[in-house]
Amino acid sequence: MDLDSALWPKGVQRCTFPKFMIGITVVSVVLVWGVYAALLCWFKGLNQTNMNDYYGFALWIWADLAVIALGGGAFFTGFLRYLVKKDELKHIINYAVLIGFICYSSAQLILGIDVGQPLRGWFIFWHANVHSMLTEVAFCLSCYFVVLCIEYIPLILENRQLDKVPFFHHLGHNMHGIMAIFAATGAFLSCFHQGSLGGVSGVLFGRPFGFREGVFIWPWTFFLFTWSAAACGPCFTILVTKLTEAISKKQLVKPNVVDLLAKISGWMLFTYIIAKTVDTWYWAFVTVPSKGFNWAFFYSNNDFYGTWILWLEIVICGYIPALLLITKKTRQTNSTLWIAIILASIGVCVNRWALVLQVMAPPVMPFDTWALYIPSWQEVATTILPVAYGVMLIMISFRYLPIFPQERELNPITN
Amino acid sequence: MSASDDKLQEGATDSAINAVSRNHEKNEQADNAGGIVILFFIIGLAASMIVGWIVFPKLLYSQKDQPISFSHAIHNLEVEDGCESCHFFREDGTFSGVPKLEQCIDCHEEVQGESADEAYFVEEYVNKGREVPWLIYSRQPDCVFFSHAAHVKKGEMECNTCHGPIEDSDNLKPYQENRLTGVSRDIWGYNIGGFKKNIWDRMKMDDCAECHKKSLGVKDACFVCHK
Amino acid sequence: MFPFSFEWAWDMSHIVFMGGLWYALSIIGAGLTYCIIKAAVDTLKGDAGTGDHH
Amino acid sequence: MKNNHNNGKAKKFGMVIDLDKCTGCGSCMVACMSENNVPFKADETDKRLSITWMLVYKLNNGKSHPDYDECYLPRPCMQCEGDHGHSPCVSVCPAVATDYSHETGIVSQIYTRCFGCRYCMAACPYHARYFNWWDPAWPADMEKYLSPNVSPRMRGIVEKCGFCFHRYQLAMDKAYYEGRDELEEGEYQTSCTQACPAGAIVFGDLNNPKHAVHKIALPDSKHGGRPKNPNAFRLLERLGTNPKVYYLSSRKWVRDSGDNYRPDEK
Amino acid sequence: MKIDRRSFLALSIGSTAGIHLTPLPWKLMDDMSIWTQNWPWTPVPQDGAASYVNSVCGLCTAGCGIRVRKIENRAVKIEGLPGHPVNDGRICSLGLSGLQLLYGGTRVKTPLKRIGERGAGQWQKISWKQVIDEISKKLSEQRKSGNPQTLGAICNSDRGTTSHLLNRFLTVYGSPNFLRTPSVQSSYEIATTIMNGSSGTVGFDLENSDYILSFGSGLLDGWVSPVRMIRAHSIWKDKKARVVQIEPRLSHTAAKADQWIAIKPGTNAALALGIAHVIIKEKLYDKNFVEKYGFGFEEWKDEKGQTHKGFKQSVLENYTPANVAEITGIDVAAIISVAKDFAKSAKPVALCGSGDGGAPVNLNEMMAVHALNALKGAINNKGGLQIVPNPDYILWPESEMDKTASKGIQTERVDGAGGKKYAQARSLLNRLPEVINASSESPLQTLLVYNANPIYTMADSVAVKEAFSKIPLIVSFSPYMDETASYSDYILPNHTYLERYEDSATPYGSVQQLISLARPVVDPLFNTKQTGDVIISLAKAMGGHIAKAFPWKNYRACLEKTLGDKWKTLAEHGYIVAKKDKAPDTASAKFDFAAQAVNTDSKNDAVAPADFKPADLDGDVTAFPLVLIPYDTMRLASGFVGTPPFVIKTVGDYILKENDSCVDINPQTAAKLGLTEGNKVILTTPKNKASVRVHLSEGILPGLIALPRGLGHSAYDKFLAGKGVNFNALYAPMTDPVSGLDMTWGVRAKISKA
Repeated sequence: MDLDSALWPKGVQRCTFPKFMIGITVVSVVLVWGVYAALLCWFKGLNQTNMNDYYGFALWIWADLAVIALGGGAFFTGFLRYLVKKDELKHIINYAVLIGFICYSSAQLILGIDVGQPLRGWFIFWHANVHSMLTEVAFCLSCYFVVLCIEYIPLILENRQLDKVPFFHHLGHNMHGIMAIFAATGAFLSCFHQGSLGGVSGVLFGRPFGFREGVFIWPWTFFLFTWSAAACGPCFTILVTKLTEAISKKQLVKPNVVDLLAKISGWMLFTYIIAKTVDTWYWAFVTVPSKGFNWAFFYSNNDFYGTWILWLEIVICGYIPALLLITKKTRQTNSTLWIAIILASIGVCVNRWALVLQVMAPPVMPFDTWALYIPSWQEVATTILPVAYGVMLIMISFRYLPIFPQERELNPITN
Repeated sequence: MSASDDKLQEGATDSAINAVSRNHEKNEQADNAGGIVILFFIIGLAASMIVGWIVFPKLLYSQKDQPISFSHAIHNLEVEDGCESCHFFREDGTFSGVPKLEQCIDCHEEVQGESADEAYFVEEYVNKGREVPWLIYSRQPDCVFFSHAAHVKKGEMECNTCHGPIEDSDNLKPYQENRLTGVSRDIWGYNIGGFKKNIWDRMKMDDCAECHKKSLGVKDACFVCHK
Repeated sequence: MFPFSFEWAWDMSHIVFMGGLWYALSIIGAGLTYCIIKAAVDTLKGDAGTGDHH
Repeated sequence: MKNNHNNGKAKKFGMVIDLDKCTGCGSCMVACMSENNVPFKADETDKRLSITWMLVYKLNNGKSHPDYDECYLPRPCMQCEGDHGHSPCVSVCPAVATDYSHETGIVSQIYTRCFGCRYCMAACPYHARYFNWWDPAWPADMEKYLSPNVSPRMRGIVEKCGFCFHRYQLAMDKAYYEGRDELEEGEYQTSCTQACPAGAIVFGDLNNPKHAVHKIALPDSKHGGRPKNPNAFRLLERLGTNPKVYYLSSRKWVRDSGDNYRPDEK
Repeated sequence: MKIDRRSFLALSIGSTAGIHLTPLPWKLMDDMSIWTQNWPWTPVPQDGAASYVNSVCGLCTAGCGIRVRKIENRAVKIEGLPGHPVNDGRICSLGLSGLQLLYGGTRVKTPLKRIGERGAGQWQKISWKQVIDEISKKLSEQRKSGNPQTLGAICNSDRGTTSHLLNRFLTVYGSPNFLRTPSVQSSYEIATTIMNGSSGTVGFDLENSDYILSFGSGLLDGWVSPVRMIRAHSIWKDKKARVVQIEPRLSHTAAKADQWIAIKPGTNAALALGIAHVIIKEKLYDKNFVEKYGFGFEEWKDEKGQTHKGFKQSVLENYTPANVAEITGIDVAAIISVAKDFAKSAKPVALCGSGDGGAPVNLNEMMAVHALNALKGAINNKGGLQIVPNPDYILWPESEMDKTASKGIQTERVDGAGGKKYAQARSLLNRLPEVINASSESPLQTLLVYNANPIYTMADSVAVKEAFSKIPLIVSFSPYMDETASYSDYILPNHTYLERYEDSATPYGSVQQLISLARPVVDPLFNTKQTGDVIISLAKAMGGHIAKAFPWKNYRACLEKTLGDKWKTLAEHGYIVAKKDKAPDTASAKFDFAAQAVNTDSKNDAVAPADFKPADLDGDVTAFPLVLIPYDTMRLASGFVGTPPFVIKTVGDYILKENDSCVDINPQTAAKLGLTEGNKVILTTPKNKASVRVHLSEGILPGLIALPRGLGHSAYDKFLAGKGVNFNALYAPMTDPVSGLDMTWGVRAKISKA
C-alpha cells in the first residue's frame, strides 16, 4: 500500500507516491517558470511581450482560441451524452469535462494576463457593449466555465474520502441527477462563445483577411468556429485519453466508446471542412476582390505566410483526418486513428492561428508593409503555463478521482 | 498527500458523521441548539452591520480642516454679483473655481473687522503673499471634464443646484478625503450608502447622467464629460 | 450588465443579449440551489449515502 | 436630442490634407505630441511601439531611378463613421471605452474605461490606435509642461487622436460664456492644423458648406461622403470605413496609393 | 451555552450576510474601480488660468515668432505667433519642442567649475560671485602678459546685443578674435562683397519667385529659415511656380520639386555655368541688367592695363552643354531645357548652399550661381536675391582703449579672416583647429563659447578636441550640458531662450528688416544668468577702461537703452518691421562678373566665376570607392541645439534604428557590395570609421552613400546621446583657397560588412 492509497479510487492501481511526486515536481518547475513570466507581465506591464501596435492580438489570443476549440470536446460530448443520449459516452464524459475545465480555466488565466489593466477586466461585464464579439465571448465563456465547474465538482466529490461526507455525497448525487440541464445550458453557452470567437476576426471589416460576410447578425466564421470546435474538440479528448492510456500503460476506455466519438467527430470534421472550403472559396473570390485584393496577396511577399498554411489547414489537417475518421477501417486501426486525431487537433489550432495572427500580418494600407512577429520568452512561458497546469491537474485528478468508470473493469487488480 | 493529512481527513469525516448522529440522538437539545445558532447568526449580522455602516466610513475617510475659517454667508452679503463675484468665469470661458489670493486681496489688503481668524489670514497669507491651500470639496478625478460655462451660462443652472445652499453657510465643514482614491467625500456624498435626497448630495457619473438624460433627453458621447 | 449600469439601454440588442445571458444564469443558479438544498435535506434525512452515482 | 443643445444640425468635423503641399517636415507630429501629453521613451525607433497619434508616412511609387518618386502622408485618426453607421473600432470595444459622437462626428477614447484588450487596434486598418506598453514617464521637470486639458494616460490602455476635442470643449466654453452656441471656423482647429508650416492641413465641419473643408473636398453625402473633387481621395474607402480625413494630390500614383486595387483593375 | 463549530458557522454566515447589507462591499468596489482608473503614479497636470506670452524662438537663426501657452506659471505649449512676418502662426517641430529643452534633463542648473580631467564630467558647484571673480582674475593676468589677442570667443551670430557685448568685451580687452559659426550666409556675404561690393546680407524674396532653381539647397529640409521656406513652397504650389532641385539624393525638397535633377555631387558650379552658356548663347539674359550694372561680362582691363577674358567668352568657350553633361552626369537636353525654362521665367531665382544651409559652400559655385541670378537680373528685384543692409540699431559710443588693447586689436586674427590671404572673410572658425594644432602653444589662451557647440558642429572632431585641449581656459555659456560645455573649464549657464530677454535682428535670409525681442516666458528655473549680464559683471570686475566700456547697470538696462524708443513697441508686440522698402547701398547696384576683388592678382582667371575645378577629395579612390555625402532633415537639429525627445521620435527608422544611423545607398551599389536592407556595416573614411546600417533607396545616385546630420551626440541625455553617427567626425575640412571657408560637400568612403 502506498502513502496516499486511501485516496485512490476503489479497485485501481496507481504508481508509487514518490514517483508521482517526481512527476509533479518536474511539472511544477515549468509551472513556476510560467508564473514568474506572468508576474513579470503583471508588474512590469505588457512591454515584456513582443506584441506591438500591429500585433495587439498575438500568441495569447491564439492560445485562447486554440484551447477553447480543443476544450470543445466537453460541450459536444456533453451534448451527445445528455441531449442526444449517446449513453456509451458516459465512459469518457468525465475526462472530456476535465479537459474542458482545464482549457477554459487556462483561457481565463491567459486573458487575465493579456489585458493591459487586469484590475479593470470586470468592466467587460459591468460596462458591457452588447455589440462586441468580445463581450459575447467573455459572458458565455465565464458562464460556461461555471457550468464546467458544476460538471467537475461532482467528480471531485466522488473521491473516495470526500464521498464519505454525507453532504458531499448527496450533493454529488443530486448534481449528477440534473446534469442534463447543466449540459444543455452549457451547450447553448458554448455554441455562442465558440461562435463569437469566430466572430472576433470575422467582424473586422477593416481587416480583409479576417472579414467574413454576415449571416443574421454574425459573420459566418461564427458558425464555422462552433462547428470546428465540435469536430476537433472530441478529437483532442480522444487524443488526451489515448495519451493517458499510453503513459499509464493501461486501457482506460473501451474501444467502442472511442470509436463512437471518433466516428461522430469524423463526420463533423468532414462536413466542417467542406463548409470551410466553401468559405475560403467565397472569401477568396468574392469578399476580398471587392476590397481590391487578390487572394494570393495574403499568401505572398512575406517570409512566413504562404499557401502552405491553406494546404496544411484544409487538406492535411482537414480532409485527411476527416476521411480517416469516417472510414471504419482506418478509424479502428490504432495508428491511423492516432494520425487522424493529432492532425485534427493541429488543424483547429492552425485555423485559429490564421484567424488571429495572420489577420494582423498583411498590410492593409497599400504603403504599409507585412508585419511578422515572434513571441518573447515571457509570452511563451505564460502560454506553456496552462499546459503545465493542465498536466498537473490531470495527474492529480487521475490519481485520486474515478475519472474512467471502465478502468476497474479493464484493469482488474490480480493480487 | 501525506499520511497525516490522510488521518486528519478521516478524523474530520468521522466527526462530521458523529455530529450528525449526535443530533439524532439528542433531539431535545435541538431547539436549544437552534436558538444558539440563530443568536450567533444575529450577532454576526449585527456586528457586521455596525462595521459596515458606522466603522467603515470612519476608516475610509481621512479628515482635514480648511486652513482658515471662512463664512460664505458673510461674503455673500458683501459682494455684488453673488457667487460669481469670487468664483468667476475667466474671459476665455473657463471657470476660475476657488479664488486665488489675488481676489481676496481686493478687500483684505488690510485686516477687516476684529476676528482673530481674519488677522491670521492677513498675516499668514496676504502679507506673505502665500496662496491659501484650500481643500476643494467638489474636485473630480482627472478623467472628468466639467464645463461650468455649459451648465451655468448655456444651461442657465443655479450654482446651488449642484453645490447646495453653500452661500448660507457660516463656516467650512471639514474636508474628508477617501484614503483609497484620494477623492473628496462630497463626490460620493455623505451618506455612505450612496443615497441622496438632494441633487447636490452626490456628484457621481450616474448623477450627471441622470440630469443629462432628463434635460437633454440623450446619453451624450463619452468625451463630453471625460478627458 | 445591469439595468442600472450607465450603458444600459432598453433596446433590442440589450434585451436579446442580456435576456439570453440572464436566462442561462438563472438556470444555472436555480439548478445549483436545487442541488444544494436537496443535498442538505438528504443529509439531514440521514440517507447515509448508499446510492450509486450512475 | 442634441439639436436642442446645439440649435443647429449635427457637426461632422473633418480634415483635408493637401499632399502636394505637405513637405513631410514632421511638425504635425510634434504639435500633436506637445498638445496631447504624449509620452516618449529613450528608444523610439521601433515604430510599432512608438505612440504617434499623428504619423507621417513616406510613400513611394515603387519605381527605380530616375522615375522614383516619394510623397509624405500624415495620418491622424480618420474618425470613421462607417458606411453603415459604425466605425471599425467602436463596435468592437467590449467595454464602451470608445464611442462615436453624433454631435461632432468624432470617435472618442476614454482612457479610464479602457482595460487594454486591444481589440480596437486589431480592428483599425489605419493603425491609428496606440497601446501604452510602458508606464509614461516625464523625466527631469518635464511634468511641468503637461497640459491640464488632456489626461495623461496610464500603462496598459489604448489611446488615439481625437481631433484635439479638448480644443472644441474650450472653444465651446468661450462661446457659451459669450452667449453663443456656434463656433466660428477658426475657433476650433486642431493642433496639427495650426502648426503645419505648409498650411497643408485644413480642418472644419464637413457638414457646413461655408467651411473650407467642405468646399475643398466636396463630400458627397449621398455616397457615404465620397469626395467630388477629382484630386481628393480617402484612405481605404473600399473597406467601408467612411473616414473623415480627405487627402488631395495632383499625382495619380499618390491617389492610387490611397486604396487597394487588384492588378486587373489598374 | 456551548460555542461549537455550528455557532461559528452561524456567526460567519450572519456577518457575511450582514456585510452585504451594508455599503462596505459595494463602496469598496466602487473605490477600487476609481483607484484602478486613476493610478496615483500617473501625473495629474494642475489646472489654472491660461495665458499666452509672445516671444521669439531662439533655437535657430530664423527668428520665428512664438506664442507660449501657460497655465499659471507653467509653460505648457509653444505655438507659432500669428501675423509674424517670418512664420505667421506656423511652427516647426524643433520650435514646438522647446519646452522639452526648458524643462528637460540637460540643463546646467548652476555655475560649474571643472574639478576632474577635461571632459570627465566632474564638476564643482560655484557661486556666480566667485566664478566671475576667478575668471576675471585669470583674464586680468593673461592681459598683463601683453598678449590680449589670446582671448577668443565663439558665437553663432554677430547680431544682437549679447553678441555685441561679447565682441565689445573682446575689443576693449584687446582681441580681434571674435569667431562666428560659419553657415551658407558666410558664403553669401563673401560673394556679395566680391561681386556686389556690398557688406550687407542676402535676403531671398522667394515668395515672389516663379522659378526656383535650387543647387542642392534644402528649401524644405531646414534651409536658412525653415518655416518660411515651407510657407513659400505652399505659395509656389498655389500659383504654380516651378521648383527644380539639383542634388544627388532625393531629399524632401527634391521629392516635392517639380523636377529633380540628380547631379554628380560637387559639380554644381559646372552646371550653373552650363546653364549660363545656354542662356548667353541663346541671348536669353537680361541685357538691360547686365549692361546697366554688370562689369566684366565682356572683355575687361584691370588697373595694370592687362586684358582679361569676359565672363561671356569664358562660359561660351568652356561650358558647352556637352562638356557640362560629361562633368555633371546630366543629359544635354535637360541642361538646355532647364536653362531655357529658367531664362524664360518672369521672376526666376537660383540658389545654392546645400542641406539646411548650416555649412558654407565653395566660392566658385556660389559665384557661378550668383552670376546666373545676375544674368536674369534677379538681384535686388522682386522674386530674387536682395542685398539687405546690416542692422544698425546698436549704436554704442566708441569704447575707450588702453595701450594694450589698441595694440592687441591690431594683431592679425587667429583664423586669418580679413588678412592677406582671406581678405573678404569676416570669420573663419573652421581654420581654428588647424591653426592651433600647428603651433606648439595655442594662440588662444582663453576661449569663450556662446550659443555654439563647436566640438560637435565642427569638422574632424578628433582634431577639434585636440585643438581645444591645448587651450588652457575654456568658458562655456551654454544652458545645456552639450559637448563643448562638457569639455570646458567653467560653465556659466545662460537662461534658456524662454527665460531671458534678448533681441535678435533681421533673421538670415529675410528680406524685411526685423527686430525681435525674446522675453522671459517663465521665471528662470535654475541659478542661471543671461550671458549679457555675465559679460557686464566680468567687465566690471576687470575694472579700468574695460569696466567703463560697459556703463549699464545690467543687461536689461543695456537692452532698453540700446533699443530706445523701440523698446516699448517690442515689449508689446515682440517684433518690429523696419522700413519695408529697402534702401540698398549704391555699391550693391553693380555686379562684377569678373570678381576683380579676388582676380586682380592672378593671371589666369583661376577663381573667376567662369571656372570650375573639380575638388580633390581626400583619400584614395581604390581604397575608398564610394563618396559619402551628408544630408539634412527637418527632423534632426544639426546645429548648436540638441534634438529634443519629441523630434527624435519623428525620425524615421530608415534614418535611425536603435542606436545606429542608417546610410542611404542605391540598391544597385548595395547589390554590388552584397548588402541588403538593414545590414550593419562599418563605414570608413580617410579620417574615421563608424558602425551604421544600410538603407536601400532608389532616391540616391549609385556610387554614393548619404548620412544624416544631427546624430552622434556624446553629450545630452539618454534621449539623444549615443544615437547614431556624427557626420562631422568623419571628415577633415577642405579650405576654399579664396574664401577660406570649409567647402566640403562629401568625403571618400567605403563600407564593409560588420
